[in-house]
Amino acid sequence: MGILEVKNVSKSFGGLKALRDVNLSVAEHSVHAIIGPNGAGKSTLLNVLVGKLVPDTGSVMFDGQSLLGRKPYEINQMGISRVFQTPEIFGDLTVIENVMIPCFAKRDGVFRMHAFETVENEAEIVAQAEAALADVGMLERRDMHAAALSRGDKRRLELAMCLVQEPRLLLLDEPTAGMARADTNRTIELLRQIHAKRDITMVIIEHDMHVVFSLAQRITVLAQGAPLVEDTPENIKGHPKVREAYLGEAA
Amino acid sequence: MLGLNRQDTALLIIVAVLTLLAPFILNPFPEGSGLATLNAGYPDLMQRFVIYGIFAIGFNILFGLTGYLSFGHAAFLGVGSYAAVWMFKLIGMQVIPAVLFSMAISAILALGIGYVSLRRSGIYFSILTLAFAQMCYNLAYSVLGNPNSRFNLTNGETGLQLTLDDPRILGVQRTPDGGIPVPNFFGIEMRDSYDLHLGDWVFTFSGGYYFAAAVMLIAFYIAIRIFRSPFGLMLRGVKSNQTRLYYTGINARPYTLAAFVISGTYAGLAGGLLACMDPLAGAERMQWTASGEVVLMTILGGAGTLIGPVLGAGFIKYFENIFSKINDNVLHGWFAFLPDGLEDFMVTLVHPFVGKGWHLTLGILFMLVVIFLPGGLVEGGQRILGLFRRRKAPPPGPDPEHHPKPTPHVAE
Amino acid sequence: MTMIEETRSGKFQRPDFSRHANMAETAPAFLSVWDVHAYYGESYIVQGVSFNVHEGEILALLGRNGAGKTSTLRAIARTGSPQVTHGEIWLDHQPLHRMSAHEAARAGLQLVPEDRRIIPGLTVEENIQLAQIAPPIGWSLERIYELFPRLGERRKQEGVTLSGGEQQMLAIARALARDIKVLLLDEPYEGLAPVIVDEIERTLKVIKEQGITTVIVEQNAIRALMLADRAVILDTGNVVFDGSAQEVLDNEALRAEYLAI
Amino acid sequence: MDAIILQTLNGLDKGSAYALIALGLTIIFGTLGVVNFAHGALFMLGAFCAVVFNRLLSLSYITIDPTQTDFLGNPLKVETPYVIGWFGPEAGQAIIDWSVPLSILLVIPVMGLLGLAMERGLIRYFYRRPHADQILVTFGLAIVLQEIVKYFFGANPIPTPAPPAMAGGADVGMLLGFPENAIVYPVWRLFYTFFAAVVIAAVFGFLQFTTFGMVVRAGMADRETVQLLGIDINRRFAVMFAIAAIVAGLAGAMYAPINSPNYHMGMDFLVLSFVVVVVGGMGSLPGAVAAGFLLGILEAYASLDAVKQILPSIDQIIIYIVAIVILLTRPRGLMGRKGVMEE
Amino acid sequence: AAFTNEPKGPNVVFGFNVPQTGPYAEEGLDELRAQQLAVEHINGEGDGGALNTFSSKALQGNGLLGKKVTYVTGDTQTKSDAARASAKSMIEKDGAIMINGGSSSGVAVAVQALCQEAGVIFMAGLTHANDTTGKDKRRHGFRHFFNAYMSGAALAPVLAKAYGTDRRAYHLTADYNWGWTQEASIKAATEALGWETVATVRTPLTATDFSSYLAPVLNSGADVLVLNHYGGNMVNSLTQAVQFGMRDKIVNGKQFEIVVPLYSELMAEGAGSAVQGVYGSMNWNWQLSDEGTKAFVKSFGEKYGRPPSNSAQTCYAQVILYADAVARAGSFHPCAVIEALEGFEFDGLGNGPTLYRADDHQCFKDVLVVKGKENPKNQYDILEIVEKTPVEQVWYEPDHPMFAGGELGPCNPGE
Ligand SMILES: Nc1ncnc2c1ncn2[C@@H]1O[C@H](COP(=O)(O)OP(=O)(O)OP(=O)(O)O)[C@@H](O)[C@H]1O
Ligand SMILES: Nc1ncnc2c1ncn2[C@@H]1O[C@H](COP(=O)(O)OP(=O)(O)OP(=O)(O)O)[C@@H](O)[C@H]1O
Ligand SMILES: CC(C)C[C@H](N)C(=O)O
Ligand SMILES: [Mg+2]
Ligand SMILES: [Mg+2]
Repeated sequence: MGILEVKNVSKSFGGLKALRDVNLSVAEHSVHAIIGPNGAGKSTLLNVLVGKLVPDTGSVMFDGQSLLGRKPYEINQMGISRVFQTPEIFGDLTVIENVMIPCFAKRDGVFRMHAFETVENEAEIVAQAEAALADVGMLERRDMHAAALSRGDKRRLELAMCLVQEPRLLLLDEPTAGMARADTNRTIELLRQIHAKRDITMVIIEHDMHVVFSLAQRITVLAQGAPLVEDTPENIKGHPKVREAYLGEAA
Repeated sequence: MLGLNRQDTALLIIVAVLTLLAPFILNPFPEGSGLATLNAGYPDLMQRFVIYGIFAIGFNILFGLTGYLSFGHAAFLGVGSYAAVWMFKLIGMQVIPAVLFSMAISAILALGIGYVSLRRSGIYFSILTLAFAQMCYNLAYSVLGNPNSRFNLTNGETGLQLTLDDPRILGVQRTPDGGIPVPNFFGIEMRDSYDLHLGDWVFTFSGGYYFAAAVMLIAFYIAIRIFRSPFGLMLRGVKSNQTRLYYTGINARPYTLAAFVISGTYAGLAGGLLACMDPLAGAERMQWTASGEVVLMTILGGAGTLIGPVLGAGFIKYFENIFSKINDNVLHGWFAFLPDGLEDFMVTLVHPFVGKGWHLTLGILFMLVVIFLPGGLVEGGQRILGLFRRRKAPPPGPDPEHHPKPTPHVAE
Repeated sequence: MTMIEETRSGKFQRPDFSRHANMAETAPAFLSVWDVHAYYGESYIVQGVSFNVHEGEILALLGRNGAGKTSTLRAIARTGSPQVTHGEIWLDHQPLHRMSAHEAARAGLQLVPEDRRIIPGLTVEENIQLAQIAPPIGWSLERIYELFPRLGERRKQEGVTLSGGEQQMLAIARALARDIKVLLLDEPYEGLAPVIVDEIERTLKVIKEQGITTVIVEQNAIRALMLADRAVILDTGNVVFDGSAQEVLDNEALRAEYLAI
Repeated sequence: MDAIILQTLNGLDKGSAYALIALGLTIIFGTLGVVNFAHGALFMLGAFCAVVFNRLLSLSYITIDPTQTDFLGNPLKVETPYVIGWFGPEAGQAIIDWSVPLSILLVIPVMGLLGLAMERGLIRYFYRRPHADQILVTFGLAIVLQEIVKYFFGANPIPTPAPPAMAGGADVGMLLGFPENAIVYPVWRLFYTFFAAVVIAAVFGFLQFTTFGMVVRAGMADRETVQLLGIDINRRFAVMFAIAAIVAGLAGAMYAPINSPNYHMGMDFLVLSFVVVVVGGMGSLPGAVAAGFLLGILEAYASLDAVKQILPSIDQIIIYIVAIVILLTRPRGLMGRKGVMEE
Repeated sequence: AAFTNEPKGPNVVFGFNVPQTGPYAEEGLDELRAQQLAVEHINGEGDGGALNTFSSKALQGNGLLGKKVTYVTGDTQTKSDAARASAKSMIEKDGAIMINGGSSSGVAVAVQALCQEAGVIFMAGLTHANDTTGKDKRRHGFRHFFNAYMSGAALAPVLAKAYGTDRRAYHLTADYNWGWTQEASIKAATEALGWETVATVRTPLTATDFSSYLAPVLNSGADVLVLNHYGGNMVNSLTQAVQFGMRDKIVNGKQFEIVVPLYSELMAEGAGSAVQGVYGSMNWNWQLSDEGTKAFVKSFGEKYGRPPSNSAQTCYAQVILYADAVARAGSFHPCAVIEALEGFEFDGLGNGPTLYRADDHQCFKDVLVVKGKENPKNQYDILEIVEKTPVEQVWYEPDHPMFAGGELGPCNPGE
């Protein structure tokens, strides 16, 4: 039994079957990659996991509890955080404030009426947020307006926002897209460390095979809404069907 | 101090000093001089400044922080007024229970309206609040206001008034000389005032004003705390990216609802205070125009800033009360020093903008402010401060050829 | 008279670039960027960038995150943000720096922006049709769908609901739908499956064969350099290298310093 | 039965006004994304175009008639319109009588130019500003326009009659087999409904069967990208705005005989037309028109005596109740598009 | 000071609080003109107007108790809140000792209560509801204008004579205090003469299109439509009723008729030809031939180039009456002024001998029944006076049920 169990999940948009009978089991404390051609349904699957979409059929269990019918914030409170394919951040807030919000969510739950405390006095929260920014190398941008960040920096900020929650399951939708190679490597290193240090499971979607092969312990290949194969990175690399449908000459 | 950082403490102190000294500041012109018309230091207007200030501060907690634009806040103001007048009629003329009751009733109403309206966002939310408020207005105006019905809660268009035969079970029904008693704060009547004559100047200190001002300072202080609190941060998160908030484990709805109720309570408080200063509650203070007014006040002053709404409220109330009173008589007084022909010319020139034309001036000023000061009056203030600062220490400019142009504030 | 007409009538002359240090090439430049400075509000982002692109070549514009690549492309495309305060941009004898964004587009320039900018509320097909309203018009719908069959299948779907990679295809398709002289690509491979990247790379070669000039910004620098003829490297808003792509591939020190690879 | 028919006609008539105003408003508000609080003022200006046109036609020269006296006992000044002087009493009078329908000649150019001027001179700087700023500036503009009209035309409603041929009632009942004079409905109101239908059809035709509408919608969603595709979006925005202004102006001018124009008639319609647009669904032209007619007709039915006896005062709040119900059951109004003005 | 705003300097300040914006602005402006004229006359400028014909000779045309009268103006916006704010500022800021004006009963009642509390005199302008001097009366408030009851009492007999006693009436009523009392008054008066009331329907004050209220009238079997409307409401409902062909209808074998119980020249002007032949009542009309009227119309007409409306006349009279009371009392003290006004009988300000009744501060004088003129001779010749109903016929006792409840309360000098 993995920590995340997806069983027979299907999802259609009108006539388009974006997911067909997807089964996926993610072992606890592993890094599991999902790869596949564009439009294969990878992001759709993540959307189902975080409660953005309701699947037509099937079940999704996290740590023995069903995720279906739960609101996104409840799912997050169960310990699932997500990095989006196009960065979702609080553009009007400063970088540090962006990271403090998830800290509060982690500490206080879905709602707490602390209208008479002062943000700056929450030393513990500030410290956590700064540490997370330092992790992704963004501490010097602490007080910048998040909207003014370059795209790569927005990615890193969003990663920090997820990491600071110390989730049990981290869902990463192309976390290094648009990042400079050096930063990609740094991110790989960071994810690796976090994975080693904490009891964390990661599901990662990437088109950058360098990232996938450096991190993943298992890989599921999704094509046209259904899993094609699931195997170890070594075997996937050599899999002829995958090479043809997805990897091309790159691998 | 009081859990505020230095900057906020300074702001609070400045506001406190300004409100305390308002009777002096607002009466800069000597009595009897031509410009005395421009004085605003009389109790009624000063009271209005602070009360509408409270209204706008509260509105800004919702709009400025969460971005939810309510077009129905006047409903809470009106309900607050009715609640207070009913307390005066039934219980007695002490203002404290009246104000508390106003806040309670409007909070309950805000909870109901907010709960339903917050199911939608953007313009859909605005229209829902507008629709609810208009329904409240219509209820107050006709359904619950028919003097011949048993449910005459509001007395219709005439407005809910005190009468000599109200019960006032904890107070007196009528004063010794047979009149209706006056709202008071432990004996200090809201209508009490004291005139200080200094040379040609007259300064009026009014009990009602200082009571309302004290309440406003408390309201302002609470607003600062809310702005600086984690709660405030969440609200700004709602404005910036509500979706992200949901995926971060936070349910935005209770936060927005709380903000809605708080701002509705502020409105109720303002309504209650209005009734304390002048115990009559009319339905028209619930109409959409009244809701629109607080929106304008907030934007004009600077939405999302602490002091902006108060400035906006003062600005609009000043025009409504002072400019509408400048008539040709006064104008002739102003321009009397000019030769006759020129005097008449100046009067004719200014005439369309004052008196019955005060709306015109206000409209033009709305446009000028929003065109040239996108951040509202607060931005105007900042620019003036900026000018002073810059004059002190000019920053080392870059290569003059590549001098940065400030971003145009109007987008092309 | 519009800018374009004025230029054609010979009223405007190209500046003489020879006095500029970086302009080593002798061949006439097709797209010339000369000493461009640009700001976002008070922040000085593009700090005097100059480079030339020759007709029909592919230029890789490289640099770290935040180096100012996107800002440079946006300055060339005349988007208005960042605000260009100084400098000249010439495209085939036309002064782009005096044009507005739509005039520049009509002059034959096309930017494929980094966040794709698929227009919400419009279907895939409408997104492409939109590119064919203003002259000059390029590839036909059929030809585009031939290159990207996926788009053909999805033509009635709302553009923004496409998967990330499909959106990237649509963005490129939109550029091809116009008759362009210069294509500015901002991270075209981002989010694309490796096979599709290969596909697009092939397309870019096809485009090149047709004589279209391309400027490509890409984080996958090696890939971009293998495709490109020349490379320009930016760092904190300044050009730090201008030379052949091969040179960058060969010069490890350079790559380490500015590209960290 | 005849009451229901009459109220249906009333509903259609009122609905036409709502639909026309909402149509213009939704072009500006739903398509260009500008919360235009001055739209009511455009409607009002349209009505005053009719007034001005009437006054222009009635421009008179003054002669003194010693046989009559004015209220102070002085000899009376008699005014004769120039057109009567030129075309003779009959033709001249006919021209004056038909001034309202003829005022279209004035409304279209005036309102079109006004719309262009407004967009170029003011609104275009506000496309990218927050809605709040748009509200403030357009509200300011509305006040200014209103006050200017008040300054020149006074605060009282100005009677602006329909041409005599269309001023009376038409016996609609007879057509439906009712006895004579059972259902009489003012001809001009019937004409108004017809006129509204024509204008609506014209606008729809223009926006649906040309790419113009699509381009403007796209430009609204992402103006930069549209410009990068070589389209001069500013010009199209301006044209769109001018169309909206013309529609509002026509709605106002033709409304003049129904409700004597006064300077605040725009404000009276403003809030309701916002409700109509939103109930119809942001960004949807058919939605705005449908909602306009729906609310108009429901409002008319709510004023049926039978209904009011059960629910007193329902006629005054029906629109708001319907708005609440629709917005709570259909998140984006009747036909709203996703993402428009939801942020 | 002994009382609120006791004048200390060389001037005494009057406050003119009229609607300068909003739907009644035109009415308010006419009032303002009249008020300014009155001040001129009191100060001895101009031709003295009706002071020359006024029965009391206490005013000499040399100011008031040795002081020059000045005035401040304010905008009520026809909203109680705004009106009270404006009045308060006149009292608190400008030291006004008397407030005059208002163009709606709601405003009048609200401002009257305020003046009572503040200790200044309120000389009501245009207010026609029974409540102003009925259940909402105040010691400090005085009304020269007539009221809805009087309209009913004067109008009903004329209607009965013109249209017969067997009529079925349908009322459309502006949904607020004034509308209700007028509806009740007209209903009572016409029913007493044998008419039947088919229905009374309330229309919102903000309504501009009355078509959906007019449609049911035709099927109700009514043959008379009573429009308890005023201002913009009246202009619209009347013209629309005419458009619906109501004037041409025959119902129950009788010609369908429309009645507008409270007329105003300005509104009649707005309704244009629709008023022709329509009956209504007025407090005063410039076409009256008494000396007071002639003097006032002449002085007003020469200054402003148009005849005064009846609201202008009432405001003019109220300013003169206040000043006169001060002069007779020899003091600005409100209690003295009240005493001088209570029970005061006078003539020469227009429309004959008048009594300011002490019990409720209502003026009693003749009431005019007017009719829209069929062939107007000039722009201002819109209404013709049909009858001058003698005061006896419109008289009522202070405890009349329509006016009962409420008390004047004490005199309040303030301070
Ligand atoms: N809301 C929607 N409506 C209609 N179709 C949709 C919607 N969302 C996704 N799709 C379609 O479903 C398919 C799967 O999309 P998804 O975003 O999951 O792909 P993906 O595997 O993440 O691809 P990529 O790697 O390009 O991001 C795509 O073809 C897309 O067009
Ligand atoms: N709208 C903006 N306002 C202010 N600063 C901005 C804005 N957009 C970008 N910047 C800043 O300009 C600098 C250059 O940004 P730009 O997007 O051009 O970089 P880039 O080279 O394209 O980086 P990336 O590889 O991350 O896309 C960055 O430091 C960024 O923070
Ligand atoms: C309708 C109002 C302006 C006037 C009316 N006479 C009243 O007393 O209220
Ligand atoms: Mg995806
Ligand atoms: Mg970039």
